[in-house]
Amino acid sequence: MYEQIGIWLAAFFTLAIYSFLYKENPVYRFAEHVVVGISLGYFMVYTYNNVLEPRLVRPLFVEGQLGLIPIMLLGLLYITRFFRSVSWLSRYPIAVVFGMAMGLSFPRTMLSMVLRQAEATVIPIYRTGYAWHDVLGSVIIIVGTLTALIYFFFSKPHKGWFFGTGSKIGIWIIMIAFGATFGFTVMGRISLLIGRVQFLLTDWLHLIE
Amino acid sequence: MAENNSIWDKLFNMDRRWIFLLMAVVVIIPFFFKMGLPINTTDEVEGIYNYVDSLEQNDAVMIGFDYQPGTMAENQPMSEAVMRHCFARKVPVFITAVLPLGNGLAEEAIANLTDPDEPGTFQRVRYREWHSYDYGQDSLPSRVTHDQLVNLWERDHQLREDAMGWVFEGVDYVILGYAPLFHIVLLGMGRSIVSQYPADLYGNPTENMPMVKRNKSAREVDLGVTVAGSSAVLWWLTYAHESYGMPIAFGVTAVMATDYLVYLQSGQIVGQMGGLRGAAEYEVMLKRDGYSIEEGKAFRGMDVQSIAHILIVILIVVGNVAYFAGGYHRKGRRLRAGR
Amino acid sequence: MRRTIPLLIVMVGGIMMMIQFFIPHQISQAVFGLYTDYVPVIAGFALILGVGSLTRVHYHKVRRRAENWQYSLLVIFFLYLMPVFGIILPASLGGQAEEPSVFHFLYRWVQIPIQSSMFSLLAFYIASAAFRAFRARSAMATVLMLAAVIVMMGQVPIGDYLGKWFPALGLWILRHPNLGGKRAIQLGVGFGILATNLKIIFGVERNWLGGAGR
Amino acid sequence: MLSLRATVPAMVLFAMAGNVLAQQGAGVLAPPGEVTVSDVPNDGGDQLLVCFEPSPDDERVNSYTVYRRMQGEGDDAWRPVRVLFPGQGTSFVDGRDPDYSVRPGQIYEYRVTALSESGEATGPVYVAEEAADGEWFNTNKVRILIGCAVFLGLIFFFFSKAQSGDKLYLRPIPGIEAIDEAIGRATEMGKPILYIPGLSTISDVATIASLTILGRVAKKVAEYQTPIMVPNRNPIVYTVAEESVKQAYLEAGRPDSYDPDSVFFLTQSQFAFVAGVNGIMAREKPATNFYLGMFWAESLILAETGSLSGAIQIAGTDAVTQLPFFITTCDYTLIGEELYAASAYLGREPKQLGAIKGQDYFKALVMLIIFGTLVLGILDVLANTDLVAWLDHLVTSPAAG
Repeated sequence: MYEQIGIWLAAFFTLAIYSFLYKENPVYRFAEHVVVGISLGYFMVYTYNNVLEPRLVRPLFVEGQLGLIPIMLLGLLYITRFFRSVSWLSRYPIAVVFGMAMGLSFPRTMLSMVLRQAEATVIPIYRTGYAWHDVLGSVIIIVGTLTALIYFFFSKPHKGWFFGTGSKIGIWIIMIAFGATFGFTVMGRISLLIGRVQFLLTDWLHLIE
Repeated sequence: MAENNSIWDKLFNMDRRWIFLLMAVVVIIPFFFKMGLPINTTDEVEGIYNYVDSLEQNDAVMIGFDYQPGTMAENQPMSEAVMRHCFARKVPVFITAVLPLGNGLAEEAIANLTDPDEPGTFQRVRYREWHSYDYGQDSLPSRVTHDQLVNLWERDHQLREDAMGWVFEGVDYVILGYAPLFHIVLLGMGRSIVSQYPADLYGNPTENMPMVKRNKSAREVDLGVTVAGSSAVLWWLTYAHESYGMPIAFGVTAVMATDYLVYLQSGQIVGQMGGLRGAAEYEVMLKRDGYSIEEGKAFRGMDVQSIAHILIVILIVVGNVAYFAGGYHRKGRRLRAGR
Repeated sequence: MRRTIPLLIVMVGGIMMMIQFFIPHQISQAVFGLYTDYVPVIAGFALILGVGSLTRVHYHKVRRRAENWQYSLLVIFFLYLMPVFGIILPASLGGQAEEPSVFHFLYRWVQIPIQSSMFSLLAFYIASAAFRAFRARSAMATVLMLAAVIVMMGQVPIGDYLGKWFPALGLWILRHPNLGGKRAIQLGVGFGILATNLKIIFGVERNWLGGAGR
Repeated sequence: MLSLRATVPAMVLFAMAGNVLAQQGAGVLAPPGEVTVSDVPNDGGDQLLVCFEPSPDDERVNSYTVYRRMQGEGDDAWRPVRVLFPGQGTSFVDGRDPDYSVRPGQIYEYRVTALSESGEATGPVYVAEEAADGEWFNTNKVRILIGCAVFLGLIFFFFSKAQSGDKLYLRPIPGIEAIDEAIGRATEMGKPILYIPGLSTISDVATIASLTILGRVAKKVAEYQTPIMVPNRNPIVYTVAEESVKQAYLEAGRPDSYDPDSVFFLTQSQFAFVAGVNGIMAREKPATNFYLGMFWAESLILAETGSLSGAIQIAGTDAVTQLPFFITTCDYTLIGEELYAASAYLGREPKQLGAIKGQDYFKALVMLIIFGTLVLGILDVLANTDLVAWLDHLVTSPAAG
């Protein structure tokens, strides 16, 4: 029963959103505002139930771990954000969370996003058993990365055989890469539409299995 | 020329809602004609599949539901496919989420895989049900394995006829759910899972769960699969893989797929599913090896996807032909055609 | 007090965690443990910011009877309806335990469909833009579109009917030239993150302080 | 790896029921052998590497349980620290289990029990001669430390250089010319300019970059007396944008021609914002559209509408997924880092410029490594050497454990 009501409700909202394709209208606006409220409300509930309750409220108020009081007070400082005269206090919890997160990120990002990527470009051009397109592939990975980096290098003008030619090759490589992104993005958006049509045709209208 | 231009002008200035309508028709009609076009599998997806296929009940997998409902059409089939694979191989699954919305999606995935009205699904037993059950003189081992529990449980319970097998909450899966600052949670789980998640989504204490007893920290988890519609996957890479060596696989939306192949080539991840196509490949392999009785939504969607791509390509070609034939490229542009 | 101490906290915390990474000793592990155990709890409170500012924006709209203020009322209503059904009164639809809760019902049948539909709107706009705006204006744009078409057709099963080499070519583009270009871009992103980390730790970038208490 | 071990053939061995069985009948399980314990390097002193020799009847064993007690404790102190199943090997790192943590400096004793269908067999007790010891530096992370230090050094070097007033060279970025040209065109046509500073928050790097460029554009606009429209989605970005446009009019010496309605807040919801901007484009027919900042799915809808209206469009973002759409629909696109560079170039804030320079030089190092790979790779093919493998070995950081 409830599932049936739910499906009809979902179908209504799906069509309400699609009505935007025809024209912006009150039904669309209704759906859009409903989702703004619900999604943040959902967030609120889950943060309380899954984080604050088991990790703060229960240990502090039920089990009596008083050491958590400073943590709670620090967290509550976020509220000061809404009172102009004391809003600077909200910077304290932000600073604690933010500063350490930045420090945490620095060496790890250096490793996983910079060093590992540089390492992965150090590959042999030819190994026994490589087909011609594999060799070409390795060369393109190495040259492609190098030249695309040259394109984004700002300390030298794009002139001469290294920086001039390099940046030209680089931009072509980047364009091919963007082409791949383009193709995949189109694919992704269509997949999402297919998902909705699948819902409408299967769960709502029962037109297909 | 002027006459010619007016035709193209009309074409370009026609109401775009006609094109919208065309698109709608193209994605609706093919649903009524099942083509079932074959899909070839690629190394990227086989990497994950073969990895999971090498695991068994003493290992463990962690799946991150790191997407929002918005990209559900692409991501949900991926997480369901990997989860089905794990359930069929009895590999315990830890479920986490970078966003609170992931919790609901995880619940929905479990519900789909254990739907009693569908053949080929699993029969679910909730934690409280089997944990507080009276097993007679046999006591329940605290680190009970899937097989041991099935033996005990089947004395009094019968598996549904068309089901693939049992799934016990707390032994075969646990929804740990969302926690804020998930990258720190990942790091913390490297020390202990219970410290980060004292209770699961339903408030059951995790420290009593056999699968948590057998895999106390994320170091003991053999594969992390992050299914995502955002760059949250990089958190897994940086904070789980590079910090304590958890093998990682990506399931990403098509929009992101091309960006993250670099991590496959660098050997930082074991495989990647990209978009609906990636999910469809996984479904094909599941069916091939008998883990499912038919392919899922992703595979069925790929037929429609084919037709829609053809439409887009035709539109691009016609649009450009018209653009150049109509001489628009010469008109009134003072800037040199840039990039 | 207002700026210096928060900036100092950021600097000390940042440098501490940076060094911590290289030190495996127990003391350093203990610092790290304290951080992973308690900071997520503090971060949980950040929710106040989101809920508070949304409430404020829409409350003002309603009070001023701004254009379309009725919709703002709707936002506030649903925003606070969720916690009522989720925390205070976790009631199920018909009162029985097996039935889904109102909270879950709203999520599953209202939020999921709206969000998924919103994202899928783009498929229509892509179709329209494909016809009217994606132009081979230059050699580079031409290359981009050519690669796009090959990759697009290579990804769908029907591409196989154009010849086996076709999907293979699509994959080759994906695995080699795409990889080279993307790696350079990703490296750039990496440098950007690193520089931002440092700029924030050492107080060069102070946007996070916000306008608060200026 | 240094590993000292001592064996204590304890009496316990014979007391164990499993072992008595083992000696009685054929086909009964033989106990596992020697246990070796060594300190794990680069840890906090809370881990020990424990290896044991498997039972001679390994193929029949269902699982091994490793027990541990502190030296000097009694028989009831044995705790099962780890269960290993077939395929999981016969070694593990003790101390990773949060329930059985290893104390630094403590000497432990170990014994292993094998379990099979026919019973269990326990091996002798071994005393570990090595205790867990914590280190002050993780030697596996030397390369990361070098990387971090070099990056830090470069950034600070250029910070100080920028502050001391040295002129830092940045190559000309073609996008900047295009921006000026586009403003000129709007002036000639007497039509307004539309500038969208992205849809993200102020904390986004792209938004900050965009706001800097907005200041420069607004100044030019003020000089030319061309109307400008800046719709906003984020309330905070809106206030900053308003501020910087006002400031630009002041700097251009025309504070009175500043129109307070030119910068405005549209709406926070994504698609309603798009609908609003599309409406503006249809009504006002701007000659030039700037889309600079962070964009998501809306990029395509905006750029399509703009391209149909015949406006010159200049885009710039670091959102890789949106760039292809901008490239195919706009006249000029600033790609990723070009946007940051353009902003640093136009903004002329010394430290931002310094940061760009620092990153650039680190980039040069990476380029050097890759160029080295190319050269050595060719050499490898020609001379049949193995130099790339050597370089790879040189730069690769050990994997995390």
